Amino acid sequence: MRREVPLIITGIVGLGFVVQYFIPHFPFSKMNDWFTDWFSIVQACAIVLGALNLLKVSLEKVAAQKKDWGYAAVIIASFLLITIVGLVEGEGFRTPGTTFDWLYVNVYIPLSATMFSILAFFVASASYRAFRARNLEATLLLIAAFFVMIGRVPVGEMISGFMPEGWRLGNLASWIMNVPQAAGQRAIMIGIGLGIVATSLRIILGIERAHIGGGE
Amino acid sequence: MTPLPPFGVTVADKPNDAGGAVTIRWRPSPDDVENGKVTFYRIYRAVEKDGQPGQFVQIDQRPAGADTAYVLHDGNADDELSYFYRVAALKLVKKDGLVVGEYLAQSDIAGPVSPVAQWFHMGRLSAFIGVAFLSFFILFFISRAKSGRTLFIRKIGGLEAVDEAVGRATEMGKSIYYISGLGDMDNMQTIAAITILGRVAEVAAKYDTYLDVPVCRSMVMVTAREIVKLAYSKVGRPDAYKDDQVHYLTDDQFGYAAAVDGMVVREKPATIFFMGQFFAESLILAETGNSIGAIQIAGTAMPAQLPFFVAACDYTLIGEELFAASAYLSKEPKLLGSIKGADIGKAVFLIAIIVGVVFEVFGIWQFSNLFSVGSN
Amino acid sequence: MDHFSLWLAAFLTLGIVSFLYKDNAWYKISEAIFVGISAGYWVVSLFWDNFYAKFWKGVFPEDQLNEAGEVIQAAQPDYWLFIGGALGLLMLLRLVPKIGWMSRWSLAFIVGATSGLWLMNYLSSNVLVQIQGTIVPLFSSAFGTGFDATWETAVQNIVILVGTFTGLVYFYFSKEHKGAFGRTARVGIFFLMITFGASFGYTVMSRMSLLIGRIDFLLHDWLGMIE
Amino acid sequence: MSTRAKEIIAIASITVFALIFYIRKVTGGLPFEFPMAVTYGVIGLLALSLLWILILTIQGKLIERRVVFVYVAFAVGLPLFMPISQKMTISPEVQQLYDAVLEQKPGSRVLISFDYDPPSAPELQPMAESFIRLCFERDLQVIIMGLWPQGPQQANLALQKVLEEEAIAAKNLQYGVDYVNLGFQSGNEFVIQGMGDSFKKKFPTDYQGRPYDDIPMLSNVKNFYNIDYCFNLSSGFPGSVEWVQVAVDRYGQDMGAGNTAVQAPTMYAYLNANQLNGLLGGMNGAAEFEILCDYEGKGRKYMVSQSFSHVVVIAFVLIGNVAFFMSGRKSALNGEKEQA
Repeated sequence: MRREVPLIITGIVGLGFVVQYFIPHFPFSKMNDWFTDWFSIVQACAIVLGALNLLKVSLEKVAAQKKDWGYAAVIIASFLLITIVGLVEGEGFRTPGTTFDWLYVNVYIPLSATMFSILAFFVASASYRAFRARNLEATLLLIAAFFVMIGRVPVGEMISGFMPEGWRLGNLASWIMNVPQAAGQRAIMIGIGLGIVATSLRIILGIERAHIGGGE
Repeated sequence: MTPLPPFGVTVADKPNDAGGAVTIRWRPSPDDVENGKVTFYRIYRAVEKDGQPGQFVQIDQRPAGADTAYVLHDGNADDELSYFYRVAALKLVKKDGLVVGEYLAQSDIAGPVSPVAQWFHMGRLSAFIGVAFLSFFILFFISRAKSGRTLFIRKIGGLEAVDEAVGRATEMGKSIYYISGLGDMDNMQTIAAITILGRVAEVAAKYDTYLDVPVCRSMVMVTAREIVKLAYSKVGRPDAYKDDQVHYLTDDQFGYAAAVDGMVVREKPATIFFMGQFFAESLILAETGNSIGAIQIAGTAMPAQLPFFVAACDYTLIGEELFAASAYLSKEPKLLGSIKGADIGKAVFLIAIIVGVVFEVFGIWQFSNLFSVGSN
Repeated sequence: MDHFSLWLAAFLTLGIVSFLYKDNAWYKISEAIFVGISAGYWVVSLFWDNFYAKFWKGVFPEDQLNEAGEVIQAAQPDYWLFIGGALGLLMLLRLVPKIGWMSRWSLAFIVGATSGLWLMNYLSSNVLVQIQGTIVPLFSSAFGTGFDATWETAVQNIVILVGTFTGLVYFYFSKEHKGAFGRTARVGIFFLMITFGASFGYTVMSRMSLLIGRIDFLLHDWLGMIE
Repeated sequence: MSTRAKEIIAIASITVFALIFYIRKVTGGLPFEFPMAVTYGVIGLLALSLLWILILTIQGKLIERRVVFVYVAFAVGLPLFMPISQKMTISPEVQQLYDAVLEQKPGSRVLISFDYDPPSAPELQPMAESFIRLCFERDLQVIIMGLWPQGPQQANLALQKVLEEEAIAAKNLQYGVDYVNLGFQSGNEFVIQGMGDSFKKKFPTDYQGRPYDDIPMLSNVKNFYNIDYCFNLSSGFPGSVEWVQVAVDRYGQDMGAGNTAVQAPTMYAYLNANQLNGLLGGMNGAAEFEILCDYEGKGRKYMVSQSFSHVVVIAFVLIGNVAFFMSGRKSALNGEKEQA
């Protein structure tokens, strides 16, 4: 029961969602919409499990006074603060002027925007270290990156301003993006498509069954 | 002042849909020229009653200016009813930005028509043939593999290195991190990543190396626990598995990245796996892992993130390799059979591209239409 | 923004940036706040957006009233949502150790539906449409015009064809990359490398602009040093 | 000195430094701008220090990542003080988008989906502003929505900014008649899918809770068939890819997109296959579009910093390679890991 039922569910549901693609008639026309709704409901339920796990792990740290337990306490406090505020403030929690919105604008946004922006530094250090013309492949990678970088900024136009129209660095960058880049991208996309088809079929047929805790 | 009406109004059920839609076509009014009299077309609809149109009601208004023909889909129709339509050319007279006059010219009435739902989307016949044919090859090779024939699969660098990477962590007495990306369980990349996690967990359990799986989706946490637990018991070490090996941090992209970064620099794992769907956090994570000297194996089908993994990781699975990985690592004939099947599909598509291009060069276009996919 | 919120935002911004120097207390505090706040943010969002707005309001909708308080549209509860509710409930059974395995049903459903949906969507959008896009008359400027393309267009078409073809050969798993086949796959790798290089180069720009945005916050919004 | 003490001193000195400037700002101090001479001096200094890094690297001393970090910070920060501007050429895909909008007759309906959040705002916000402004200028009706929860908030910020502008304010545009913000809906690509059937089902009310049927401009809008042009601003998933797969491939919608530079390369494949008819990629696309629309936005201002930072990254790539070859291709630089 514990293994077979999930396998059968996966198979039947999977097949159903393949079939709906070809049938415009009700109820198949609605399956897509239903699944979205259902999935988002399951997501909302499941996050309870995650949140409880976060709290449990942090509380254990605080209780055992492990190294850095103070930070675990900060996690708990800030989690409870925003959750309680958001749940109390009700449906309109996002409206400007609410406490939730204040926390969002002054705590959440600066944190996530900054975390995102430190990528700029990592991009620079990765280029300094990793882009070496070690072999033919690495050289091609480097050259393509180089021309696109320089061609996409006005500096590139300045340097190559003497070249005839259509041969400047900006055009070269566009050409690389539109032609060889697009070709490589297309090969990757087709490959991914076929990989997904094969994986989906394995799952629907029940050959790949790890996700439901089933082995051989 | 009144423009000439549009003509040639035809109505028909919109094909390949769930019903409820009618397609209306008309040809432009002779006055619909540049700077001409017509500014808009108004479309009117009436419900059929005893074979005659009832009251006409405006259902839409479209700007004029198309070259040869207009098409409009009325998606508000009821399958139970029949409808009549007509289209009017409209001239608006404006003064100081305000409309001061409207001149309408009605077309002939077209109809009646009743929308119908279809049971098969004819425009998707090619997709149907495609999926049937791919499934056939995949099933064929799976069954062949079952009967015991060996299938050759070329070496995939990143996957050959899994044992070595786990072994290194064991030697150093450090842990392994497995990062399954930002996707949730409604994402095939995540599902692929989770199955790979199963194989990695087996190796880790065998070597008795601590495997830490910080996740950012609750459902992934639930699934990953099932899988890691199963892997541990498969190699006979169910006692070594602890639920908190797989733990949730936050659903937030950068909150998750900040937390994992902190964990990486504090605990300095020897090996880090990045498998699944990644976005901008890929380089934040991979560079931080690189800075502590960890061996890193990455795999994703996100084309935009691949270059970062290539730059900062030791091995990278590119696109399709991620989906082939679980089969490759399991070495199970049935799973390998599916890769072989997809490969045959690939070969056929490769041949089709060449044949198609040759046809096109000589002006035969029907072939490439075999690959067109109908829209709704 | 008032003084306190500006300083708070600046404090957290610099806290995260300090990680670049090395792991330190300032970063650890910012990180802990970030984890707590963001986890809570998602709990609240999912509760109101998904559970309340989708499920609750869908199953127990209210009649739509006009200003006079008359019903213009009677509520139509959507009972299909109960299936979603049931799947969610099954998921929550994880909390009860003895019957926690029942959450697999819900996972099985989700994984099955995802497989079915992705199978068809990717087959059509990623495979069929892209293959159709690759099949072009190499030497004509518009379809059916024979061999009148400029040499640039012809080169472009040929490069795209060769790149897509050889790139796909690289992804062919069931044959050793040796001989002519291996050389073709190698050309495919070259194209993949150009692709990676180009998208890396393109990305650099995006990453830098994020930093510009943050520096603009610190220097303009906070300290008023720049215009 | 203990680590803790060092950390406290560092934080304290940053605070003092910030306080000085903050008080200066609050008491009405004006922003700084370098005179031209200083500008050239700063550029010279930046170049000299790059040379120094090159020499160090050739000598086999791989500079620490933190030096790279400091360098990047200066290269991005200092140009914001400089009074210079740049010449730019317009890429064809940007021009294409602009033309596509121009082709729309006054009164056509444009759907704009805001699928991003504040971290991507530096790139996408300028695009949003100039695109909305162009629509208003051309008397197009604008319908706004978002697949990301924070998208519609970003839209409101852009609207606010555009509506304040004199030329636009003079048009006296009405909410609900000329533009509307439908708000956020969860469900990713399936929202788009559902919209193919009915907008109203996916967005029963607008951003402020006003019922769909109460909004005059939506009275004739049932689904994609009533939309003339679709524009999507996206920084990830769900975003342009999903819009193309569903709205374009399934419903035949005409569509253009504005993307972060990271996403843009993926979109070129769609641009080539004519699934998209216009694309703004990254800050560059934003700045070019601003030029086409003749709009003074942040895009062009940020472009100077952008150029500097590019030069720095390119310089680092070059330095790495020059050193790699001069040291006989086998120095410590040989792609080995550096510990930092």
